[in-house]
Amino acid sequence: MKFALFVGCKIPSRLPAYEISTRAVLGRLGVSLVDLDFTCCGYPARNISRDAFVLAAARNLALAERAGLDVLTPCKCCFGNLRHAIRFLGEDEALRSRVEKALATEGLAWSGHTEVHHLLPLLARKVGIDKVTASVRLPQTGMRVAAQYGCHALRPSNVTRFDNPMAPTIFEKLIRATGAVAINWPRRLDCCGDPLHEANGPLSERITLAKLADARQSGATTICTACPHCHLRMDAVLAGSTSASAETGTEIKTLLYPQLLGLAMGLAPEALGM
Amino acid sequence: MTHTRQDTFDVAVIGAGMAGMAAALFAAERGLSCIQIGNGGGILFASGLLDLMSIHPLAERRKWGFPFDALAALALEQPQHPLARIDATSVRTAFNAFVAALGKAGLPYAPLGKANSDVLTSIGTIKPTYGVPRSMIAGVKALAQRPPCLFVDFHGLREFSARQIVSTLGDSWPAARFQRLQFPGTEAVPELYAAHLARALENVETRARTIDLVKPLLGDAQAIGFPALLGLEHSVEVHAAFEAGLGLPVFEIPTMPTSVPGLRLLMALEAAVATRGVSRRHHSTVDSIVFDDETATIGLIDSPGGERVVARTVVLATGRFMGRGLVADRGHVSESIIGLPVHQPTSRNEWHQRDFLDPTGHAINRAGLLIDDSWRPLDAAGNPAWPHLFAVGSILAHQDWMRSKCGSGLAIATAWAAVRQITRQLYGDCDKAGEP
Amino acid sequence: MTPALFRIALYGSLAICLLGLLWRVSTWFHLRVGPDACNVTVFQRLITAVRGAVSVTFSRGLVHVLRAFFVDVVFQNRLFAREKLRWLGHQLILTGFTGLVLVHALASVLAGKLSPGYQPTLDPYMFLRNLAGVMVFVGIAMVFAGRRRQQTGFPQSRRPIDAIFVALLGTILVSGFLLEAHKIASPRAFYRMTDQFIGTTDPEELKPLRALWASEFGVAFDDMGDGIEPAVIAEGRELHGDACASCHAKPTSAFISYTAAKVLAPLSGALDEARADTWLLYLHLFACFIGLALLPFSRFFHAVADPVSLLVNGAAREREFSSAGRASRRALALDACVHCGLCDSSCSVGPLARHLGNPALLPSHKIVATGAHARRRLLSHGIGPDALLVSEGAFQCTDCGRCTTRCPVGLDLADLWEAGRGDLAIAGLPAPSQWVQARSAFAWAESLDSRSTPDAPSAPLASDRRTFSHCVQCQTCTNVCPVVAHSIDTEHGVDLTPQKVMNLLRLGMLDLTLGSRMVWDCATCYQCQENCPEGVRVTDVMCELRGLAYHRLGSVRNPGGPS
Amino acid sequence: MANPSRIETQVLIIGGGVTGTALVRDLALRGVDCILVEKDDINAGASGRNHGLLHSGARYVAGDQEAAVECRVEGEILKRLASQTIQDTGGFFVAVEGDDERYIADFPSHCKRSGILVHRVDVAAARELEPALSPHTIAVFEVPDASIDPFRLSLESMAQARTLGARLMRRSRVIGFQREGRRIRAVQVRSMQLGEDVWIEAAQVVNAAGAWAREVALLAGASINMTYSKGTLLVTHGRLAQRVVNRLRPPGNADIMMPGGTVSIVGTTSTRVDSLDNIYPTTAEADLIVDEASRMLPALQTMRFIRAYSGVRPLVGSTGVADGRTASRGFALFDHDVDGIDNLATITGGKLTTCRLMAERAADLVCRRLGVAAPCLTAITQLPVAPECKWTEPGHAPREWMRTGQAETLLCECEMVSASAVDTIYAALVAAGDTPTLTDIGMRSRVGKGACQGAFCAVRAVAHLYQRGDFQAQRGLDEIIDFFAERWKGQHSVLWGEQLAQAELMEALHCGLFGEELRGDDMHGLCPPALNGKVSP
Repeated sequence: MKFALFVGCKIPSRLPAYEISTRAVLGRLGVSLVDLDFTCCGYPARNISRDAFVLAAARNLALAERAGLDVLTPCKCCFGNLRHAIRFLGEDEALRSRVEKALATEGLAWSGHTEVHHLLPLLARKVGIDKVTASVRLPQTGMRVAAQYGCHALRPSNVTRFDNPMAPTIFEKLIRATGAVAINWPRRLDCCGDPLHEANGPLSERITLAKLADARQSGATTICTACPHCHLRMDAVLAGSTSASAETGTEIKTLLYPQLLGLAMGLAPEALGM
Repeated sequence: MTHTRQDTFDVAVIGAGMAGMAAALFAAERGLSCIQIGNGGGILFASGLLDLMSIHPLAERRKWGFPFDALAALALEQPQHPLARIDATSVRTAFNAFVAALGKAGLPYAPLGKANSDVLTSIGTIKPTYGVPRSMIAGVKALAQRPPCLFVDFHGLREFSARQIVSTLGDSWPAARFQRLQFPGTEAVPELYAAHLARALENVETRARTIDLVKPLLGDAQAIGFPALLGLEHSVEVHAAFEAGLGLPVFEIPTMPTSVPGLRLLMALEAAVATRGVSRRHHSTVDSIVFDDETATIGLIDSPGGERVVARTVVLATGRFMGRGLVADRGHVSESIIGLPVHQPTSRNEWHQRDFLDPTGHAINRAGLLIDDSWRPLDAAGNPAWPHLFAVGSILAHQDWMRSKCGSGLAIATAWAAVRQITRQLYGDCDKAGEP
Repeated sequence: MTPALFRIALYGSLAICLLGLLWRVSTWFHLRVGPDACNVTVFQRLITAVRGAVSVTFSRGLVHVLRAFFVDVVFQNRLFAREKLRWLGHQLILTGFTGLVLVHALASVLAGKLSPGYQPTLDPYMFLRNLAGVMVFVGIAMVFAGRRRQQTGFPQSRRPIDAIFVALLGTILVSGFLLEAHKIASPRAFYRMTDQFIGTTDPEELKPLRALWASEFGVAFDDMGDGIEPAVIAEGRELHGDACASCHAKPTSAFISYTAAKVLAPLSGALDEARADTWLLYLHLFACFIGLALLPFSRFFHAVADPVSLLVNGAAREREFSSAGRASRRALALDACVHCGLCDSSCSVGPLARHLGNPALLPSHKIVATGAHARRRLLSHGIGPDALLVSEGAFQCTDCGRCTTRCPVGLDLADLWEAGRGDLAIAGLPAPSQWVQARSAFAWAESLDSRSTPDAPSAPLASDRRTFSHCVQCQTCTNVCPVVAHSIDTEHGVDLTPQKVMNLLRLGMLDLTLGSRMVWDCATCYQCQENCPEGVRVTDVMCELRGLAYHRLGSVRNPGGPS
Repeated sequence: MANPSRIETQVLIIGGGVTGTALVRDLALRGVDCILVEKDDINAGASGRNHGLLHSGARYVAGDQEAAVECRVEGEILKRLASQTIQDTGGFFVAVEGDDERYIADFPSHCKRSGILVHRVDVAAARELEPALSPHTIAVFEVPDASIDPFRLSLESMAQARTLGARLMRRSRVIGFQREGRRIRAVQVRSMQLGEDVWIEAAQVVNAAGAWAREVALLAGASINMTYSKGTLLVTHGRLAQRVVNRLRPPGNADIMMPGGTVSIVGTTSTRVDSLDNIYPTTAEADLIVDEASRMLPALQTMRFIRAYSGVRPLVGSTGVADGRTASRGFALFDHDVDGIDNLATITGGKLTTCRLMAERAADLVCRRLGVAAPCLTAITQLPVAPECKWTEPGHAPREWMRTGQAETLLCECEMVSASAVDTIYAALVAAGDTPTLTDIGMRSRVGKGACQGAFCAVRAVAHLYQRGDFQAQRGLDEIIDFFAERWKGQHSVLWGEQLAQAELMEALHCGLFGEELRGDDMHGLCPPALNGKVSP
């Protein structure tokens, strides 16, 4: 299996450990990754220009197509956004021709065949839970893990085709594959609060805190993430609010899924960016 | 690079209302591989109450205390009614299986007995129903006995007035009192939404604060009614905490859609099918179904690149107009996916009565698909449209579930019967799960 | 040239250069970039810098600084890692320029002291000077070629003074070579020398020497016939050995100048007549002086700022700076940027910049804008179209940090952008979500046409009545909205629920939605869209509304702006 | 009924439509003491069941120049003096392929003759302005049509009259006249709500009962030659165009599309009817309107319709004419002295646009008889804005709600009507001595007029009124049922497509869950007791 790795913007600058750990575990699982000259997935432009956002995404898809590869991204925002762009291109002829014209100025073209995968479904379906389970050397037994699904991968499900958006199981399966306990927590499908951080900080924080409180109340010791936005957001709020943890007295930390898997595979923490 | 899914499923259920969910659930429980297409819109509008049958015949508005008696009467008087095609044992089995699955998914129901229960609604009317969520059962008892009772509501919850309920009940329940409270932390919010409060109550602290608000108001009350918002995903825990905290039976009163019990039902059913390995496709429009001798290929649009699903049998559980299983233009009602013939009044002029509440009901509500004894929809010639195509739920003709109060019963029982038929057809007399 | 004039010009330009350098360096301590920079005084910044320098000098940090000096400054390791061609160009320029300064400009003070027999017309100096000149030339060409290779679709950010400076550099090089070439070929220069060192200018008397210099030293006598006999040349060589050889090597080692002299030979008489040696010298010197004076004001000041910046980075490897330190470092970064454009070519939003037609998204343009804003030039006439483009650029940045990683001089650009956004926000150009929410939805609506409708290309869903015609008013969208759920008042929380936004659109009241908090506070979590039983694409519509709001409210806010 | 109470007044006006309310205002402004009795509610008849089109007059230029000029003049007066009730949308007259070329060619000169500003618009430019226009459009003229809110007009007229001392008796039906020679001595009026009678002794009686004018006149012993023409209109879900769009042809079926604020109103039909009972839109009429109007505006074929309504036009002096449409749209003022009654007049017929003029003529007659010399002031006096009357305007409620900072709850989501709007209306009705119903509130606001047709907002409004203590016992349930009965009349003929799904949801909620159809006469009024025994086969 070979994919073009799309790390997006947040991971290299703010969460390099995610890339490091992703490469480490995929390497172990025989998935090879190719680096292309990708640019922004287009998400930020979605707020100002539909055309610009779709074009930015399409350009990356075109690069992947030129290389003859499907795209794999560990970022759920990039994942959702690239898939959205594909949908919009599919349903809006006029948009598609505008985008094709713009791509042609760079000598690029996209015929619509590039698939975009996120890390988790790739592990669960393409690699397979069994193979993931088989790669585990040091089962993380005793670790009580809350899966943080992340909105842009889960919804809208007809665009992302990630898992059942109402009752997803994929993340818990992958967590259990590492030997850890996947706990059930009511707010596991909720927004992490990150997208409205800039627009409305206090509201964003309330949303994040509600999630964290819920995870704690449900007995989680670790929140497992698979999106840089969720991860950074929860880290930031955890770091900033001692009161939140004081409420229930339990400590909670965040962990990226490939780090959890990597630890279970017996990789050194340093090799996972920890 | 496009990967077209080519797994062949035993069953493809189109529709994710109550009937579609029941079909997927029963299929999975019988060991059939199943894919389910459609979003759970219909269930969102559910009240949480599982009706089986209580009004028959409509014109007489005759209300039945025992649903199976009503079904027996129906079987005699309206043999074309879909529920008249199923024996009582199967209906009972189907209901028990459905309720058990819900209980396992965190949404327990009161044990199913023989009789219907009367449930108080949010506008003060009384609704007869069969399956009552455990969170509402204390209300059934209270309504029957009418002890001193406190009805509580919250500022900003627009659809629910405890005062209205108490006032409407009037002299018939003199010991009923009402109290409006400010939900903790919502002082500056003019409008509140039940689902938000339900989730807020899942937080231990908010829950405790709310209970503390109610405690001083109990007086001589022997039961307390709340709008149905005591928790969403962890409603069992929230309800138990309220009963423990207040020391009295606590019951929920069903509210209008989108109601929390509807959301709970949706979540529980989605979880139930997900844990049973049913593949789900939400918000997918079925573009085409191509039947050949052995399989049906279902084309889905609305997702990037589209998708094809291949299945050996297809269950049409697409509902009526709300679910868009049926669509109507000015002239005709049609079946939306395959274009099956729809049994219907001859002209639009006859679709509806001039009086909305006309006791005989609107003729269009009895329009729908005609089926054979194996739950297969018929083509124009009166033969099964395709040997492996089945139809269940409210899309079927000759029923008026809203007036008969048989919506859930229709969905659950027809789904159960159709899935049994499918299993036999695919795996012979002894089904895959070994059940005869 | 009279020594007096020369001195006046030299010292004058030196003085300007020094004052300029001082002024430029002082900006590192008083230019304010970033809101946190406003909280520290110039004095604090100076103290911090001095304290830092001292503490590094007397600690293990010195090792890092030295390492930075050799690896980053001298070897230009970062550039080497990224662009070999430009690295080579830079190294050529640096070496060549240093060579020119050492063996040519400062020859009399440096080489003359180190090597007593120094003569500019002797090897290896003659050769080295040519070599150095060629290196600078080739280096510049390589740098230009390197820049040309990475087109971003926009012209490079450029100031007139930089063009002038490049022209001066060219003038210096060309005039230098021409002057040398002319001197080689000039009979007049030959006679001036014989007059001075042999005591005669008689052509006949000097015939052997002339024969030698014409055939081997390239002097272009116009009265020398063909067919010079070898015996005469041999005689000339003897004479040369006595009188000239101590000062003059064969000019063939001045490979460029000699070649040029050959080309110029036919004109040398005329050039002699025109006193070319004098004006070429003047040109050369004045170009040098002007260049010297201009240096601090051009982008080539980076030659000073870069090493400082690299050394500072080397000194503080963990990049833990106090706010005073950060403030100075950002000001320094403005000068240290070489405008090489490497950042632009790696910019994650580069394709967006092209599509939006806004170069201000690109780092090299952003740094210019940041500098302009720090120098109070960006908003000197209020919020104009340029400022709005700059603001768009600032807030479209994804903070991917690639520019920082790619920067050959190691500038912490990410920090600069964050600071710049802070400054823009203070100056009235905050992020769109912020400026939209500064007014209430109703206040915005009052300045919009109440009959305005969405336009189909940018808002295909919002403009299509079918998007909402399925809505049955069930409120599911609102019931599952986390943003509504966590709003505890309408002043700081959302003002409209998702359902109300959809209803307003259906009612044809777009104007009331665009400035609403809901539109911008939407977490785009897609709960509403996923849960809508009727398939209304609520979140997709919200995104479209943001785009409409950005442009329409933008043009209300800044009439005549680019929106 | 023993000793019914007696009330005295100078003028009794029968009928609270646009004419009756304009008349009561006119008389009140002249200082005349009046009572207006209305058997149902303000504008319950044809006054509330029309397009709400303030005619420029262009529609009548070819057939009835007098009416055209009247419309133009009256339209200008209303635009000036009652601007709050009017949206000056402008109007297009649009011809499509196959329409009468001659009619098109003559149209501008006809308009000019009637003094109506008209100018031809390039078809492409018109389609740019109104993209919904058919691609088969062949000619477009622009005229100064406007939309008028007849509810607000009548309510504010009545409100002003009331401040000047006039009285309104709603739900009060005239059941008899007491004659004394050639004079009517008293009029017997029965309150439909209380079932009590009163005798009103008035010096002058004006019959402004619209389509019911003949019945009223008969009760008094007078006769009017009058026919009825039923007209049906459809309401779309969302607004289709910015301007009034008229079909450029002799008046026919479904040739007007009105932008009614947040919706569009399309119609009408014209059918002769003999009785005023059972007037509701039929499916055939709905189909006719969709098919015919979609020739101008093709989108109507796929548009969602949320409601239909029918009104009856009273056509006077045209018994011999089969089609109501060619009968005169002009009004008639009958002085019933020919019938032997000196103090009764009937004013009927006419158009919404000319209601003020009709009132002026009737008031002139009444004042002459009363010997009141005060001149008519309605052509020069502004119609004052009444705060409780502004909620009928589509889009006003959301704008007002947002202006005041979204600080209160909305009871109606479709049309975004706030609780305080309902409170204001309720308080105003109570202040006038009424017992407001949900239907009254619906008439005076947009509650129930949106997509859900009351399914959700009726529940919220009732809960709100209980919470305020306004409703007690089972009144809320009765109100909801009455409200739906009223709404349903307009709905069932347009139930296809999405609105059918909406209606299904309404039934699922109100019958499936609330069981309103089971409401019976037992103790709770809920439903008969359950049968608990086995059925015998």
